[in-house]
Amino acid sequence: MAEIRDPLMPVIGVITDIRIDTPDIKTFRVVTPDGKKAFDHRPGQCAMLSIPGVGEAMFSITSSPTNTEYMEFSIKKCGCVTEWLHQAEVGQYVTVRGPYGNPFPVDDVFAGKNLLFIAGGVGLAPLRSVINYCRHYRDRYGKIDIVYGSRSKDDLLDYREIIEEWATDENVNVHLTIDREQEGWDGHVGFVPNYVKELGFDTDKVAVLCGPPIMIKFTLSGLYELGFEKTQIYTTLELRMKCGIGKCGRCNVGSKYVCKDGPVFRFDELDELPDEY
Amino acid sequence: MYRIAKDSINLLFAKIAEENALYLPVDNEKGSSEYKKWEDGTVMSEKLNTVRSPKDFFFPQVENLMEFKTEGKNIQLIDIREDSEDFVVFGVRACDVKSFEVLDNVFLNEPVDTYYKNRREHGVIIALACTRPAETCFCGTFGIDAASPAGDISAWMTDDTLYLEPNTEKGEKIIALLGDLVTECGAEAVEAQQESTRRIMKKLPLADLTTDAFGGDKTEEFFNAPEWATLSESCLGCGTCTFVCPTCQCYDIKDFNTGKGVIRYRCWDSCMYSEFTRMAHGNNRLSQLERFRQRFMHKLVYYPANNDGMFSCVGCGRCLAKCPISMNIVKVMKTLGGKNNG
Amino acid sequence: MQVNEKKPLIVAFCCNWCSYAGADLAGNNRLSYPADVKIIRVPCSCRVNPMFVLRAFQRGADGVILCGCHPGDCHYTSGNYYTRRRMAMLFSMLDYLGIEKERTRVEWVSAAEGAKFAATMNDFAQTVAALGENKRLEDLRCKR
Amino acid sequence: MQKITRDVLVEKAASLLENGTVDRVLGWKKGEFDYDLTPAVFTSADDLKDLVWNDFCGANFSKYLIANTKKSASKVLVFLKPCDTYSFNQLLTEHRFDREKVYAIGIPCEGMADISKIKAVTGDGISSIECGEKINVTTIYSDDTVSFDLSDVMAERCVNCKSKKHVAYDELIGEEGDVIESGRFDEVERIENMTADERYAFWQNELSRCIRCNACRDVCPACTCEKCVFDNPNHSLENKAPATSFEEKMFHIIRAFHVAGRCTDCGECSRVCPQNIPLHLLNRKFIKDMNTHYGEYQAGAEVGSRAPLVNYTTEDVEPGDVFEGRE
Repeated sequence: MAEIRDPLMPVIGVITDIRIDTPDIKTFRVVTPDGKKAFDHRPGQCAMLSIPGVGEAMFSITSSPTNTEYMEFSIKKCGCVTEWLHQAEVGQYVTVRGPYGNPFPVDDVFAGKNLLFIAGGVGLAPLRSVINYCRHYRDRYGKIDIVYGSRSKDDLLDYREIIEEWATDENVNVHLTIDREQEGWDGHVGFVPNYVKELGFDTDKVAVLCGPPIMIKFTLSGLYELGFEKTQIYTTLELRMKCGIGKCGRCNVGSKYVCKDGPVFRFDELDELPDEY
Repeated sequence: MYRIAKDSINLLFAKIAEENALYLPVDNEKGSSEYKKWEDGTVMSEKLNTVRSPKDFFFPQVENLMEFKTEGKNIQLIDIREDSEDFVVFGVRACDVKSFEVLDNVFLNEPVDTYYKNRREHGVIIALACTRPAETCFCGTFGIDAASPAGDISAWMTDDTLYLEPNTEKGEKIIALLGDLVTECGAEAVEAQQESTRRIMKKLPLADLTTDAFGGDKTEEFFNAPEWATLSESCLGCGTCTFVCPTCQCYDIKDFNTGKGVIRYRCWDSCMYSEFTRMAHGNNRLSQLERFRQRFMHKLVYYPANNDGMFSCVGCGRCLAKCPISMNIVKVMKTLGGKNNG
Repeated sequence: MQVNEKKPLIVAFCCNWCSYAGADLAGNNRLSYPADVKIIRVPCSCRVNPMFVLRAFQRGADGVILCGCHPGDCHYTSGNYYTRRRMAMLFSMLDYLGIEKERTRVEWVSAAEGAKFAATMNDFAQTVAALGENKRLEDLRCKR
Repeated sequence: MQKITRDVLVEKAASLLENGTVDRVLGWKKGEFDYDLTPAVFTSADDLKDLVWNDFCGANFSKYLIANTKKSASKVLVFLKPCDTYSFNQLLTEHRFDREKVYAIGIPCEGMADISKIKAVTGDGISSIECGEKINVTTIYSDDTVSFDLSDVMAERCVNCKSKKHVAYDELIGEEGDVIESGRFDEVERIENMTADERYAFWQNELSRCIRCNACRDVCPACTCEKCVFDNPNHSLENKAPATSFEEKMFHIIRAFHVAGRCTDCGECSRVCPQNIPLHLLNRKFIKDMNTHYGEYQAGAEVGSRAPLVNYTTEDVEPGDVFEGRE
């Protein structure tokens, strides 16, 4: 009995670093107590983090799979578990299980293509692992464009990494925008969907979208205007999840379970699902 | 096929109980029956079926998964899984036997749920053929023959005799355990009973109900059907249908702080409940219409899409009998799929 | 945790204005009452929701006692009058379910009645001890 | 048998829909069998062909008024049995719906039948039930018809009916009845007179069958909280399953307590319980206690009355004295 690990059984993790990204987002670094990475994952996959007695919740793994030392989770304060995590300190034990879901098709569909990443707010979290994965295997991909927007410059996630690493990479173009004018910001001001249209990308790319539903909706129509097809655009979904293995029924939309069959979907696949996500 | 006289059935129960925990339906004072552990003197119910389905045996309403001890910032995980007892469930009806198959498709699919698997491996099902189906029965709709139940052993009870036919290795083992208590016999009496039951099944009010209109490819056809509004109009949003249903398998995982540690347990949950899909960020099924639709779409469309057309309903009729407002899958099938053709 | 020779655990909900001060006075006057009486201070006895009482039993209490200002003396004018009705109904219901009625009690203790507080607690602890462990409103998960 | 016929109700509903007084009618809709009626909304004269009024119209529509008055552009027609009118008033007392948006028709009720009592005699396999002078039942297993008097198979709550009087309506069909001496507390007294051990065993046995489906709560016209405390994940009390015998008890004690003083004793909780737990005996215990100690009070008898638990006198009984005269 005991030798078979149950998929619901987590491993113990310990928080070794907490980075304050924005006023409501912190990034947590998690390893096992003996200092190892808890498990391998693919870009876009998720993991269940929990604090016994507080609850368990699904988060995307924001660190790249190429990072073999630890995992990172960028977490926005918005519910019980996240609020608890935000007041946790370095050295706090948590439990973690995963990886769950299907990753982005980085090794087949994305290979050799130009990539366009579009994110809003904490929506950058799931894309960060893909972006860094693609940066790591730079020669496997074409040009990379990143459009990232947030409410204000203080709400930009991973700002330092974006400026210092991503923006300085050859063949990576970073386009940042914030919603409203702000002192000390001389970059673009405006919502992501409009910015994407302004930038006017060629359709020779695969686009990956993540952000609040309203942003997704308008960015999508912007991409269609630019001539993108649904089959070129990917996103990652978020729904209530408990088991993470497609059994508890919570994230069931149509015949799909977001935790198992998602969270990465291509927009033409989403079209086949009932509009309930 | 084997036989034992009906008035010796207690000897059979006692023999099985020697090596297994034996559960069977027993009448309660409220006029319904429920599964109870057999002990000397327990009388088996003559009722058609229990209010609670036997899914509890493999997927109990509440099940502790693991424990945590916390001390300061440290957390210790304790695996509390134990080997299940060997048990035998006697008197499971054909519909409920089929429901285990529905549950197997969920829990035994990769990644395998070891809690469920453990119980499944240690459980032996002795299925009992029906002779007096109720008006709420419609197992035939799902291709189930009430007169010929599956299970590890199929059993038939006539006025004076119990007939047993092992179907699996586990079943053979039980027969071997029974030894001299049972004697080999022909199947004539069983066949006669089957014929009679099947005749009755044809007379049931829901005998003509079919699933022809439903299946895995019907999402588009039914999802936006206007009928959902009227069907769900008076749904209370309670979980009766879900909890008496032998195939409903949604669950919640929760933590209970005992003061000395944390028990992580899982319990049945219902897609009919308002907070089933509630997240910190919002809820993707806000109205009862959406939640009601989810339950039936799952049974009639989504589940078949993932399981080679098998429906997630076995026609046991419990929801027909127990829904506080008498709204049920039959009414849904008839409304959406046309009067006779579900 | 020691299971053998278990002393009864008693939860006492005390209103901030009278009974908690009464408990204080009992302490100041060196009046002894059992250490297994765990006092929970509440702003007013009417703050005590029936669920508080049940939860105390779930978490291992063997007896639950509510102390508030004497009727008429409530700091909030009428809070304890509501308490009186609520607890009368709740206790009657618990009794109806077969839970020993001696396990629950309401006592009015003013800030000046340190002696009464100690006497009440001693008496209640004795009564509960005589009943033994709370079995009928226990949650086995909390007892391991 | 019921004193008025279905046709009277349909005619009435049709004319009120026709002249625009109401745009929604709440009524019982025919089911698959003759006893499984579903509460439904009828919006046209054509719909009304499925409206049923017989001995199985147990459902109380008062709670449905909360949602339906919000959906209605004019008024909602609701048929109220005497016991339903108490719930109706109680909901008005709590300002749960707009009285102006309701057209209430009081209809007399002779009590409702309980299908399980019929099945206890006939067995399963019912093929037809005719409600007339007698309730005539046929099954697929016999060519004979079994006839019942309504009184023989009456639902438990109706056996102890407290009132045949309508306390609220815009229009009354049929004759008005009276509040009746029902003996509804007899069973409560019987339990009270048991020893503590017997009472404990009794309730332990009953409540252990609870599957926490919440049907009792969701059907209850007094349980109208937007968010129930037992559903609130931010509350440590949220529990979805009776994990231990404690939780079974806690749920039912707290639920009964939450509706104490507001429960009109309509009996819907016991009617819908899939496990036949006599939940009304918990509510009645509170009603009886409140009557004994704080004076006779019937929730819903009039709009705006003050329930005993939100009231007090300086002379109230002490909590320790409620047991007086009991073992």
